[in-house]
Amino acid sequence: MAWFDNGWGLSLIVFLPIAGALVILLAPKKNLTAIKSFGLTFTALPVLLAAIMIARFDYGAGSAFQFGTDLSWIASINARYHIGIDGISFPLLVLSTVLTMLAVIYTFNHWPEPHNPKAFMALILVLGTAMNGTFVALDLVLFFVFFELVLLPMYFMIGIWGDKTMMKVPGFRIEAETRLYAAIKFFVFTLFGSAFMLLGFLALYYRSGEVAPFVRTFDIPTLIQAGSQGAFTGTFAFLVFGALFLGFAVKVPMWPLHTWLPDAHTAAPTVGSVLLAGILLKLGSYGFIRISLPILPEEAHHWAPAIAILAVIGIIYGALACLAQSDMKRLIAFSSVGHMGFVMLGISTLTVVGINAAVIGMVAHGLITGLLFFVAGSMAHRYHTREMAKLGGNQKLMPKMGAILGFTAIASLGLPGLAGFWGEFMSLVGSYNPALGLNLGVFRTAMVVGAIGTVLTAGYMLWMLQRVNLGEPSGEWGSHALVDADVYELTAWVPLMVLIVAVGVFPKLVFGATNGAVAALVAKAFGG
Amino acid sequence: MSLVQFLILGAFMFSLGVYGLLIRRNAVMVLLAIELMLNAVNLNLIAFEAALRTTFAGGQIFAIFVITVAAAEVGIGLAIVLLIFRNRRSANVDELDVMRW
Amino acid sequence: MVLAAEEAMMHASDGGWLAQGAWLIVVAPFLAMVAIVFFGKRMPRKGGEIAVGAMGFVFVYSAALLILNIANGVIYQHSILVAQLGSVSVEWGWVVDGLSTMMYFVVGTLSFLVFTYALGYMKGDVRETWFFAAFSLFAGSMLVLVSAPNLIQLIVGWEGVGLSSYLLIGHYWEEKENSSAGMKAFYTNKIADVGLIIGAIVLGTAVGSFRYSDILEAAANNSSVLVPVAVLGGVLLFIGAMGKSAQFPFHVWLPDAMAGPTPVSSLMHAATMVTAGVYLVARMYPLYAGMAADMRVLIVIIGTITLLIAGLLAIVQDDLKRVLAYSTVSQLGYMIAALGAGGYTAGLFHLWTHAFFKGLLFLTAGSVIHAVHSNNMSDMGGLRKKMPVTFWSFTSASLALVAIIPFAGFFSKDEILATLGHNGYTWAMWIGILGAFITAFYMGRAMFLTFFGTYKGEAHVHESPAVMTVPMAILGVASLIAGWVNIPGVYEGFHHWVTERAITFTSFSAEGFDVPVMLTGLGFALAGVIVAYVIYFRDAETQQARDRIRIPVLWPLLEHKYYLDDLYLATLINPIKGPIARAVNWSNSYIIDGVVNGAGVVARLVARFVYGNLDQKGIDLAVNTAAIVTGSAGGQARRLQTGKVQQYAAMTVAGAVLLVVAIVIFT
Amino acid sequence: MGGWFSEASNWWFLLIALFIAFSALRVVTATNVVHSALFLVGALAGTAGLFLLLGAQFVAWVLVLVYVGAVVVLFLFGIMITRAPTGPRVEVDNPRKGFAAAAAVLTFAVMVYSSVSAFGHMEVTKVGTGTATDLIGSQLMGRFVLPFEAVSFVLLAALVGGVTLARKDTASDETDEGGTA
Repeated sequence: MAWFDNGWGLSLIVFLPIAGALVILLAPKKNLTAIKSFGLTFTALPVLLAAIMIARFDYGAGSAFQFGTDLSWIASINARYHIGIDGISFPLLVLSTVLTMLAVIYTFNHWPEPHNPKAFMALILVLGTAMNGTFVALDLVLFFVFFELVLLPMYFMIGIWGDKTMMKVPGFRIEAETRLYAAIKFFVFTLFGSAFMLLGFLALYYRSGEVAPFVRTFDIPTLIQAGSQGAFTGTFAFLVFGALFLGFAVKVPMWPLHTWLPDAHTAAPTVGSVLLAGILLKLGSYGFIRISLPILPEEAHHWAPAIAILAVIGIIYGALACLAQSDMKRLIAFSSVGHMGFVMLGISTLTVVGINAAVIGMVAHGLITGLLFFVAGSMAHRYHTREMAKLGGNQKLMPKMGAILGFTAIASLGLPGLAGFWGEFMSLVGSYNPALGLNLGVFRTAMVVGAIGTVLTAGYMLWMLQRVNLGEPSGEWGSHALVDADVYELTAWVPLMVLIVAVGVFPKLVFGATNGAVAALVAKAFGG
Repeated sequence: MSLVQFLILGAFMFSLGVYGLLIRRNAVMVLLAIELMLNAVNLNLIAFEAALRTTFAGGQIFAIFVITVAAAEVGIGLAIVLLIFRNRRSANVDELDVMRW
Repeated sequence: MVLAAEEAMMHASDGGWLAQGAWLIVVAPFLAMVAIVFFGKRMPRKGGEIAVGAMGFVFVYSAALLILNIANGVIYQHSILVAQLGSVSVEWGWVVDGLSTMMYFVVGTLSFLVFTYALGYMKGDVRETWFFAAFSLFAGSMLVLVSAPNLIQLIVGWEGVGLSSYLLIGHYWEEKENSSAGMKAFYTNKIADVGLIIGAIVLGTAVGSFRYSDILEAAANNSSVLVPVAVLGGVLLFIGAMGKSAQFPFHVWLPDAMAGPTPVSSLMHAATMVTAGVYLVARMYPLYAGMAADMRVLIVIIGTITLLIAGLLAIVQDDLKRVLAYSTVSQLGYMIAALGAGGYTAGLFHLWTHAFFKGLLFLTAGSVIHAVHSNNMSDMGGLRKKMPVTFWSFTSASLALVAIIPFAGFFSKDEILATLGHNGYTWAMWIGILGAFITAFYMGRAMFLTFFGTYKGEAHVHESPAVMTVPMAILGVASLIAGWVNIPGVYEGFHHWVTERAITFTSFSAEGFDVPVMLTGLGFALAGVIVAYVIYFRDAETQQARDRIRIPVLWPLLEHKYYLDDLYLATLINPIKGPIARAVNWSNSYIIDGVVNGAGVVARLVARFVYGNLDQKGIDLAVNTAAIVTGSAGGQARRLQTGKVQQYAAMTVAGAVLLVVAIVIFT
Repeated sequence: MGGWFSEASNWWFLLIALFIAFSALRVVTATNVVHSALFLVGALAGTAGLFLLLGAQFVAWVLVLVYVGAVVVLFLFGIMITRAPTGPRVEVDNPRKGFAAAAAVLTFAVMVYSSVSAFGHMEVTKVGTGTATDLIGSQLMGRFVLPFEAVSFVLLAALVGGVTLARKDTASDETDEGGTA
């Protein structure tokens, strides 16, 4: 198994999906079976490899990068093919592979219009490679490439397979097709952020040549080493952190950079929403943990209160916005703003507890909101509307679907014993007692506001359930033949439900991997 | 003979070619104007050759190349015009704006 | 912790294998729930038998634990580390000590009996399977809460209880009212939970551990890390307890929670939900005992306000279950007041007796409602003969609640009054005595209106099946004898059971009857019954006469020579029943409930404003403006791109010429 | 100026030049496409004459053969197939004549100015001292063999491309009107 540990395993996880995409492009367009089986094979294999990794991962050395390799790539700028996973990226990588596979399975029976399964499946696979790649990249250039590669398939998914209705752009007398508006907004917003991010990367690259060991490098571990020794300080570091912040905060998304999210989620096809919420949002917060915090610890310290304040504004704001929604998918989308607010609050505390909370919060949000979007998508597919005012009595019309929606909504409001709780609770614990030197007043206020946010979260989630699931179904649906959750849907959903309960009851599934890595990170960057 | 007189004649032909290129609506006539411009170039080449008398007859050889390429261009050009005409029942260039933004 | 444990070892056992296996009683309901979800539909009783079986197991096991504790005393605690985040440990575990065995037994007994009862009550319900699954979850969550050795597990169970109550209250969710009631319960609790969660974080962070044993150890030692935050943490935890235990001003959810099926109400009021807050305060008692006296007064004040206003409210209700619901709130007020006043034993003792008789009251109410098909006492009357088992059970439970000697409630209420008096809260004691009067009055009223007089309903009335009456009869006996476990001066067993804790602390327990207080309390209670009897029994034979009472046109009574009655009515009962009760009711629904509803409305308005104006018109506007400026600039530039070849050519030529001109000029 | 007219070849030049100028003018002003093409023949023939005058006999005849013999015939076919305007009624020019004329005049002026200022003093060798055709042949096969091969490839490609483009869709092969010259 030496080959497996020396980078091949990880590389296969990353590149198998895109290889699958190429194979699918060669498959005949009409042969749906071939497309499906290729899609499943090339997403199931990474899951299998990830499972092997779960068995082989050295949890005692969670802070070390494992299964990695470091090869020369673009020698002229010293960009390297440096990959590896530690306890922080490992759970996210597993989540990414699993969710991609489940998305493929779900798609088997839910090809969005306009049909074209070949292209759609290929896009899912490309997305898979990009997401997996971002989590394993240990070189800024490699990271950036994967980070941006994510945009492309998602843009097409939204733009081509998205919501075809017309919409008015609020505040302007403009009508646009929802999918186009959303796709462009998503693309431009993210690109805006990543332009700054790239700037930050380049700045780090050039500055790294002026500090020990005086070699310009994009290598993340090397930069972390330099950063922990105080190599990057002053105005330079402030600006770099700001640039990286813009790049990552758009992706998270943090208030007030979140407005692309509801539109994109609402317009995207079901699988698109699931992967967008499940994985893509995590790329931002992961970037904070992997790059911003350890490389620029001093600036992280300066920026932390601001991040915390924005995070809690996001929590409250997202919840309030949810209360005003009439569109189910849009409500779930806004709920992401709140949930990612908790993740960012955890990160901003710069403590072991807080960052651990952020990672488990990311995993939980991926599982829960992914599932919510699955269910919401399936319901919209059957009812042909997402307006909650028109729905009602879903529990009666489709008992299984209703029960799953109920379960997921309750998981989403952070019920203890389910996955969502740990992220929220532990980030509150973290913000009660933030890293040394941070303003206690700000963080403790943030904790209280965040705790109030959980009440509001419960408010809109239960209200949604009441409007959608409960009550007598309106007469409109009597004549419809509504099919309850089918076998493909259940195959895609049950694993997520099991994981939600498992992580909730036994959080060590995530914390076991993350704690060592986070502790080492914090000790290195912030001196324990 | 002065070299300039040939150059002026070439310039005159070339300018007429430009004029034709810009005003003609029919694609065939546009091609005719282009031929005129190419011809003006040929005249210049030969005139310069006569003035400079290179040891390798460069001007004349270049003129031959130009003639050859022009022939090829006319062949392809007319084929395209033909195709456009078939598709649109017209060979007027100012009606062809499918390529814009 | 080690120190305290060693100290405890001197007089208590570690419980052996019985305590080590106590996790089974926590897990059993959850296993039952899973089994019901998957196989329930195919079972003959739709999964109910699984639930009853599981609760039977819990009952037997908890009884064994209780006996073990009575015999030897047991202090056992086990924690399994499930996650470590830096210095914070997340642990699952279970505690077996005096307090938890008592709670296990209460939960186990009540759950077993109520589940059995529900087999009959819920037969043929639209969602029988679902009901038993959620009901198992309800009991299971409460056991998680009770068994918790640390605050995190407590929160897990706590919110689990909240969730299952939401599911069960909204059981008939086809009607919006019911699901709204479920949501109201969840929200009210959730708001209070903010206090609990923050309190837990404050205490846990200060001590460095979320374990009770560590926190209470620190409290007992006046540890320097805990002292600065002890009061804050205690108050915050108490806010959480106020939500769960329906204390003023969080009590508003409980009466609405009657929307659920009656077995739910029964369990919720007796064992699995509202007792959680009392349990929390009792569990953290050493922390509160160490707090400043004026802080503890706050707890007493909350308790007394609750017991008073809820009791008054109970008087004006027509819905039988609502009478009982307000009564529960009132009794919880007693418990909280007692705990605040230093009566650890008294509060828990009342919890213990209350569980039996209040559980029974709801079961009998359910039996009546099942027969009459109405919740309203104006549709009942004269059921005494038609439903004898129900009647006698109700009577037993009512006497216990009214605190008539020798029924259970008498001893516990007397213990509370004695504690309040002994510890210097004389004013609270008098409110308690007044409360006893009110309690007696409304229970008498409920009793007479329901079981005496003539039947006024439509449905054909019959006694409930044995599966319902047997649990009622058992609890009827329990309502009589449950109080005998702690008779001051005779046998003070209960006091010793519940003080079997790892941390030693002082708790007042009366060593003999405080005869004047006892007689006063008893007297007030009897007076209440008599007043109710006078008003509701004598003229209850006819609907007309009762209507005269219910609508405050009371003068016909004056003509009937009951001058004493007239005096009571004019000076006491009418004001209480009329303006005062109405005022309380009004403030309840307009001020307190209004704040809850108003908060919701304001939140929605703010949400709409934030969404509509700030989000859509503010932030999004900037984004869209940037896009549109870029777009229109492109639109202008686009005009150059006509697609006309000749225009391109013209520009090329013009450009080339100008370039050449420029070159000519500048060279 | 007087000296200029004393040379006989200049008279020949003048004659041919006027002819070319007239023909070229008509190429771009004739309303009938066929006329336009025929005037192009005239202009080309005149140019061939000038080539002879300049001693480039080989190129002159290449011009005549290739252009007059092949290209113009191709044009005539194209005109017929595409039903290009052959009568005077059709508006053959677009309305931007003024701009085009200005551009043409400006082009002419710039070219004349730069030619005169740069090459005003140069003379061309007299008639009769033409280049030997063998020189052209040996140069084509020697120094310029690579461009020569490239051009032949271009021609081949143009041949194939022209056929492919002008060919009708395979589906409508049966109704071929014989227009694919």
